[in-house]
Amino acid sequence: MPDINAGNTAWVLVCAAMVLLMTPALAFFYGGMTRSKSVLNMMMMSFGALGLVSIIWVLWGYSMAFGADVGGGLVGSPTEFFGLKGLMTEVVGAEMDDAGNAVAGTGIPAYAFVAFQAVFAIITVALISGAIADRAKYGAWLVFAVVWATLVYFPVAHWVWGEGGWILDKIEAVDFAGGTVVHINAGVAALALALILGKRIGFGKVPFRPHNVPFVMLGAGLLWFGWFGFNAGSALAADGTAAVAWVMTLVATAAASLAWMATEKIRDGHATSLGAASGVVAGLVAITPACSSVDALGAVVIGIVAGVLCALAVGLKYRWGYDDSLDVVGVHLVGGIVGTLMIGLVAVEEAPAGVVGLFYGGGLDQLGKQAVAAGAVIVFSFVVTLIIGLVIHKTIGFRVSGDDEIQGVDLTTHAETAYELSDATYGGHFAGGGPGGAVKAGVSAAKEGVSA
Amino acid sequence: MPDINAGNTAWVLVCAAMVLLMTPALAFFYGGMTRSKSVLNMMMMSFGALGLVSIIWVLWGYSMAFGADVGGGLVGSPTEFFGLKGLMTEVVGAEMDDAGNAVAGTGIPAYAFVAFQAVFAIITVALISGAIADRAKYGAWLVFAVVWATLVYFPVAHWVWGEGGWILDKIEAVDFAGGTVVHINAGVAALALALILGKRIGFGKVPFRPHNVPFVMLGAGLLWFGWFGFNAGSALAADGTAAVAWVMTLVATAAASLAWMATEKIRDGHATSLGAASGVVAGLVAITPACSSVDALGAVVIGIVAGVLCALAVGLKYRWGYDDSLDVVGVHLVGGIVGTLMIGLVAVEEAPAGVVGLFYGGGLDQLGKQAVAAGAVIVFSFVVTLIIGLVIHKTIGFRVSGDDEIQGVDLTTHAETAYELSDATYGGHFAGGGPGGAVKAGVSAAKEGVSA
Amino acid sequence: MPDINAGNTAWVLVCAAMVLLMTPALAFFYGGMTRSKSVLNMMMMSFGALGLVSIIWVLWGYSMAFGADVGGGLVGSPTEFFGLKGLMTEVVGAEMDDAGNAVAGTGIPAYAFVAFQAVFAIITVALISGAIADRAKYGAWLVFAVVWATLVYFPVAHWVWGEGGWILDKIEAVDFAGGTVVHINAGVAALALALILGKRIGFGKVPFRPHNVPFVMLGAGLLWFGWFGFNAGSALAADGTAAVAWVMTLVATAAASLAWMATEKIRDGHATSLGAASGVVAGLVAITPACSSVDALGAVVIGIVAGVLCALAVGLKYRWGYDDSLDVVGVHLVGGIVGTLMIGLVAVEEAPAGVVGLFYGGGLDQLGKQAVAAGAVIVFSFVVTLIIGLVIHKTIGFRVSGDDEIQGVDLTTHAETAYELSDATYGGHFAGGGPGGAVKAGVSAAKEGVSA
Amino acid sequence: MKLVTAVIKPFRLDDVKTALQQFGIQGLTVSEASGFGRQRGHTEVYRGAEYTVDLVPKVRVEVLVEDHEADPVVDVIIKSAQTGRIGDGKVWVVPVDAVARVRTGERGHDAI
Amino acid sequence: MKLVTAVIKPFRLDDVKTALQQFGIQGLTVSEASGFGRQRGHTEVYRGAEYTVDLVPKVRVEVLVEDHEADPVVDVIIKSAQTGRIGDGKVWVVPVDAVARVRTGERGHDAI
Amino acid sequence: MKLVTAVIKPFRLDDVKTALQQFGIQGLTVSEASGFGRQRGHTEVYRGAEYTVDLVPKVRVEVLVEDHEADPVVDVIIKSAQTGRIGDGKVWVVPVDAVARVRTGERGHDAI
Ligand SMILES: Nc1ncnc2c1ncn2[C@@H]1O[C@H](COP(=O)(O)OP(=O)(O)O)[C@@H](O)[C@H]1O
Ligand SMILES: Nc1ncnc2c1ncn2[C@@H]1O[C@H](COP(=O)(O)OP(=O)(O)O)[C@@H](O)[C@H]1O
Ligand SMILES: Nc1ncnc2c1ncn2[C@@H]1O[C@H](COP(=O)(O)OP(=O)(O)O)[C@@H](O)[C@H]1O
Repeated sequence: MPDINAGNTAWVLVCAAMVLLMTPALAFFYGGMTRSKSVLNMMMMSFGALGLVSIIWVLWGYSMAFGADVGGGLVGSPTEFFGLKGLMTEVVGAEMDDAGNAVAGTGIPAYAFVAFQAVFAIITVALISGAIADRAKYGAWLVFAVVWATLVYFPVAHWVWGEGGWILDKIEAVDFAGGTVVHINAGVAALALALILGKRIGFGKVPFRPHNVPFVMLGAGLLWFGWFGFNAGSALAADGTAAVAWVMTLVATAAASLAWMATEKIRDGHATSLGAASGVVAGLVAITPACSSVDALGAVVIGIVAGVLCALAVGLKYRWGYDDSLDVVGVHLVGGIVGTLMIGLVAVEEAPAGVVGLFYGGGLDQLGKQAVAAGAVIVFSFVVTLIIGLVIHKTIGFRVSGDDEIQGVDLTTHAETAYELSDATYGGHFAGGGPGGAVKAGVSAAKEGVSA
Repeated sequence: MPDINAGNTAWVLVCAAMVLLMTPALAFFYGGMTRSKSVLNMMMMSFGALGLVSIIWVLWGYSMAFGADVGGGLVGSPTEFFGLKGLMTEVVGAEMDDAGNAVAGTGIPAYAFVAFQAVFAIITVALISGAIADRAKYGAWLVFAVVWATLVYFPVAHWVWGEGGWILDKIEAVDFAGGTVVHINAGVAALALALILGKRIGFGKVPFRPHNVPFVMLGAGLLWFGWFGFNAGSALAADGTAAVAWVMTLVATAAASLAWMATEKIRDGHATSLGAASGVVAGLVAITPACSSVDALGAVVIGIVAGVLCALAVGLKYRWGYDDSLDVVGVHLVGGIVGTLMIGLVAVEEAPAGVVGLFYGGGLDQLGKQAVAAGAVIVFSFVVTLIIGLVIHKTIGFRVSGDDEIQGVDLTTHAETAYELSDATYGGHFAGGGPGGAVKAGVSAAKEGVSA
Repeated sequence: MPDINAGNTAWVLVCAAMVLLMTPALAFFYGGMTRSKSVLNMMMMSFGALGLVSIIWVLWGYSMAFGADVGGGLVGSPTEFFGLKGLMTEVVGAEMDDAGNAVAGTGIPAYAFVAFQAVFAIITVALISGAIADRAKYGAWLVFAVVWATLVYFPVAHWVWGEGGWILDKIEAVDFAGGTVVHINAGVAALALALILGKRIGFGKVPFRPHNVPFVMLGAGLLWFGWFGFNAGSALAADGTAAVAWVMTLVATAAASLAWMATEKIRDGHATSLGAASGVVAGLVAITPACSSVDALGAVVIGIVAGVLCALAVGLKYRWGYDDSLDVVGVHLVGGIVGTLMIGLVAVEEAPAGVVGLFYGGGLDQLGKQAVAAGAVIVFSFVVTLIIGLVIHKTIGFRVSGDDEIQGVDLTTHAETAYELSDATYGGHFAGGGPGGAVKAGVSAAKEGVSA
Repeated sequence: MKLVTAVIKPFRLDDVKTALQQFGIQGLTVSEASGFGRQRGHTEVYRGAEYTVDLVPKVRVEVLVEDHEADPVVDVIIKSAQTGRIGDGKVWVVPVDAVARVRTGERGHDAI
Repeated sequence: MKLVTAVIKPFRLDDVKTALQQFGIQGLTVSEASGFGRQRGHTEVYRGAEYTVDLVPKVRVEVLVEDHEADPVVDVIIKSAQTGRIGDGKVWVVPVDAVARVRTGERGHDAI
Repeated sequence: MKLVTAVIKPFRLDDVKTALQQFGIQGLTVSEASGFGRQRGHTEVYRGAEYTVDLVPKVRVEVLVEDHEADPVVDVIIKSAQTGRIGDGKVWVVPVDAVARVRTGERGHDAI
């Protein structure tokens, strides 16, 4: 493959690994926020998404997102690259000379692009799980992950990033790294699932305080690290655009974290570390679509707006009564909308994307395009997710029993507890002779062990 | 050094850092599985390996692995590059033109290769420690690490990756990133040590349940991240081979994690998060040798087989009565064999390695080569490890006293406890005036403090 | 930007992300060492530095450090690049041909350099916070972070790395990656703050043992990973210098960790994991200035000296009575001095920096230059930090009340507790209807809730 | 003076606390405990090895009361802690010779 | 009715539990404790500063029994918890006025 | 024999322990507890939702003493645990029928 540029390939492959790390990072960001009796289940939702979406991505996902359009810019052909067929020695993204031949040393291997896009699909699915902490059937979640990725994520990825996809190519909205595809999409789906599953026992009365705030900080730190891969890697080359995206990803995030803290300090009297971590994520979400179209000042403004609005938005669930457990709606939907729309306000021409926002004399044109893109994803994702969720809920059921919820899904679903930090009061004994003897005892215990 | 390719160099150096991170990651993967009274000791075995193997690598290790063959393809000269002498301005891996001169811009600095290979040696040694959790003398472990690396790892690395090494160059087995050198090798050594040290007090009766399952998940997540450096970095260039290795490292791992969960669900009635994390590692192990020789389908198959077989294999220790505490044998030996052998079954010609497996019409040829490579490492590593281990056990002793084991090696070996999460019942006071006064009191306390 | 080298750009951007991760890593390294009642506050000091320094870096910091000298090599113009103006399409570091034109494909985007330097400024500020654990007013810390970065860090960065900065360009001292700018600088500032804030209640009597040693190990592991970006990335190119820096960063760190353990084993009778982790950081600190000027042997020697001296130095606070809570002075100041001075002893000519130390026949010349550089930073940083700290202390106050300190700054400052691992004795209820109702209750509770 | 001790299911604690407050109790002390009894423990599975954990998480509540309050307090606890399912717990009453309030040194009746 | 309380070494808990079950005890309550006594604590070293930790981890076991069972139960506990090494712990017996089972409201003998 | 139980503020534990030692007490048992009483709990804020945590961390200290030591021990505890601020805690004394040392099986006076 003489056409490959090693620098760009190194960049994209490293960024892909960084984005892969974001899903375990999310498991900690979310897991730290649950109660100690459901942290493992929370992490398992991320790990399950990692497993399943990886597989279906190489089977039909990549093809649906990046295969040739099967009509109207809505979805790619699921069979064209089924099982990644024919891609092993392909090169993508090469520059063309006047004669239409690839210029040597300018492309990256098609598999590098497959890799980079795979981890986007994975994390988008995993993001949704925060809305249904503590009470979802694990099997139902796994089914949902596969169906949702197929019916919602792959098509929307095609709209935005696929060749001939209608959002970027046709209406020319800007979504550099996935504000619509990833964050608005996951945020809306989270809302739909929260409505379907209903409130946790004790919601609004008993405090569900985070059982391990340092884990939340760890998750936020690792997410930030990985997000440089997510945003700057979306340039698909180690170039000036990537560098601009990198710096904006730093600045907007910093601003959002400070803004969230400031909002809390003013409103509640205390700036919390959960708030700082949440602000980090809100800023990262908001700058995702915008990191190629603003300057440092614009990034600061987007960060501040996202930090303040998301800090306010996470309270809505108490007012409106939907139990979006870990605030996927307040952070990802709201943050995603902020970032997507504000491109229409603060984009500057000299930035790589080359569009001009309202505040810089660009008129309402770009803002309108952005609103259409955001709105389309909101409507499509909400409706389809609602249907998928309801079908699952009415058939296999999406929610565990009340008893299991009270005792904790870690124990009742996974037969595990997260921590055994004290050696002292542990009273247990070995049941049977290891794996061999486990089957029968396991089944009977599962019946007995659950009156909390 | 005009011969250097910046893209490839960037790639190899970043991958080396990612692989370095795998050893602390392993410390968490293992540390989370021990009881809370021995987590620090478990982590210290990894950190000790990091320290010692780094030093001996630059002294004689690199030279033994990659120095000129001192005969028969068995080991390199330990003096040729002793202390890395003469390598500071060298370039390796450059393409040669017809006249035999290096083509400008195609090599990487020799030190980048030294770096990348160093972290492989480190993690291989650290892997072994999982078999002897909770009961090993720390000093004995440090001695073992140095001797084992010298007598087992460096030679085997030479066999496989050294110039003129007999496994790759002579019999033409495929081991892209270290299925034999790293995983089979460490897995077999783990078995030998588990046999020498014997069972922990209470093995098979008292449950040794993991004290911190989220740490296991953290370790698995960071290992996966680092493993992209391990596998894709083994291309030593940011090229199509690296991209293929990357994708296979994603897919096989995903499949193995799901397969382990499914095995548990069917057998025990519950899919556990410890199982998901273990499946991740099993998949990573199995795809390590094979990531350059299969396609996506092959990777899925390898992942499934590794996930199922390893999930079953971890139970053997109860049946056969060896206390491989954290299942190094079940995961690394079994996973390594699965990956090494299955190249002979599912390798496809269009993959970078260019070999053909039995299922694709390649006959039994490649399978035979793979079996020879695996078998040679198994026999050599087991015999030499057994000798090293027994000598240590009979001289300085490899196992702590029963009292120390019951009270916990953290306290008795390192004079530390891992957690003090409650402020409430801590009753202690400062003994002496800091470091100055510590010597005497320390010694007396070490004598008194240990009747559990 | 045709002048850009993708390989070098990929390298610098990835390294920048790795260095960014060092600040959350530091939050864990430090946070694990505090008592459980102040871990969140400790982490928040790092996150606050992350937020604030990012913003002021793009506003005036980059310009003060790398803008045109406003006189005498002391500081750059704060307005030249205010808000990063004019840099979006600039290229830096390109090679020049004889005619003085940039050679195509040899530069990196100016924004990549901005990014890489930003994360250095952030971590330097965050390092200081370890000295004032458990007792600092959070607001005072935030003010300090902004003022100190502006008055101390940006000027010193200009001295060393700015064009025309007097330390590197004029006196030709060697500080490859920031031994003076980052570590001596932060270490001295930490000493000044520890003196200003005074001792924690119970210092020298009650043990302040680490509440979560695994977190310390996690921090050390992630710091080591990120530090490859810090040191090897400082080559600003993926070349031989970067590879040398990488290897030295491995070897010196390994040696220091072992040396710290050995010091403890000899002195106290036990090698601790806190010691191993501390040794890792001490080694990383010491090799930072020196990683481009020594060979592997020199790196080992620097590591050993740093490990031993820092292990001894952390005890001085008890003897001299300053409460440098988490030993920023003992590790960063002492380690930084060791590394900076030892360049003058063990530098070898064939290393990239090309200077010769005393032991290799270079005479006292280089040692003298190193001492001047170190001394200048020590004096400047100590004096200015003392002034800043005292002004803050006398105006808004730098220390919380004794009650708040006893009850814990997490609860009193941030209204949070780090862990709620048991579901059992949690007795709490929801106060008010979410964010809306929080204001009033929050204020009253803040008044009532603090009699420990 | 009597000491009423109750071992109950953790998730009933809030209700018990509220009921005791409504009854007029001004203070109580809570601690974590694990119980073994007719209620079975649960099973955990780690890498295929199955463990039976006998001990079930419980909460211990202790209330110092006047002699005549002991019986009604036991009733209040039973009523508010009861789920009717096995493992609801026990309440017992122990005689107390003396009580003092640390803050003031007051004894007896005034100390509660 | 009596309440037998034992403070023992944590790693003896399993044996004590088994012995009490074999004796015929149907339930007990366990909690974590730390003890201070003739048994010395241990020393921990953090960055060269050495700390003496006085308190030793213990487990508290509480068993409600009929009056006549108190003595034999104390014997059973002593036998099963004993290692003969310092710090093995204490057992004490306290009179109980009343016992109730939360689930049913039963009192006295039937409640145990 | 008596059992003196004190519920005190955690940061007074060291002083109480020292005072009891000086008084001549040879052993005691400590455990974690949470108290509810006149002392208010605190407020925590998570994502803008404010929670009132009623329970305040406390430490429980138990000391077995001879009958005649009970009163002075209560005094020693009160003196060493007192801060004069609300929430300092309670001390109470319960009669004990029998005491045994596990290590030796000794009973009564010798067992303490
Ligand atoms: N004899 C006993 N002594 C002390 N505690 C007991 C005793 N029997 C039961 N308990 C406590 O009461 C709890 C509930 O008892 P259990 O027998 O499981 O159910 P139930 O009280 O509903 O019959 C146990 O978990 C244990 O904590
Ligand atoms: N006077 C006491 N009151 C309450 N508990 C005590 C008393 N003396 C000892 N204990 C408990 O008994 C445990 C063992 O006592 P110790 O004196 O160390 O050993 P031994 O009982 O073997 O003489 C202590 O750790 C403590 O928990
Ligand atoms: N009636 C009671 N029974 C048991 N414990 C009590 C009782 N009243 C108070 N306590 C314990 O004493 C502690 C202090 O009581 P509190 O009323 O807050 O302050 P004070 O004793 O200073 O008046 C409480 O936190 C609780 O642990």
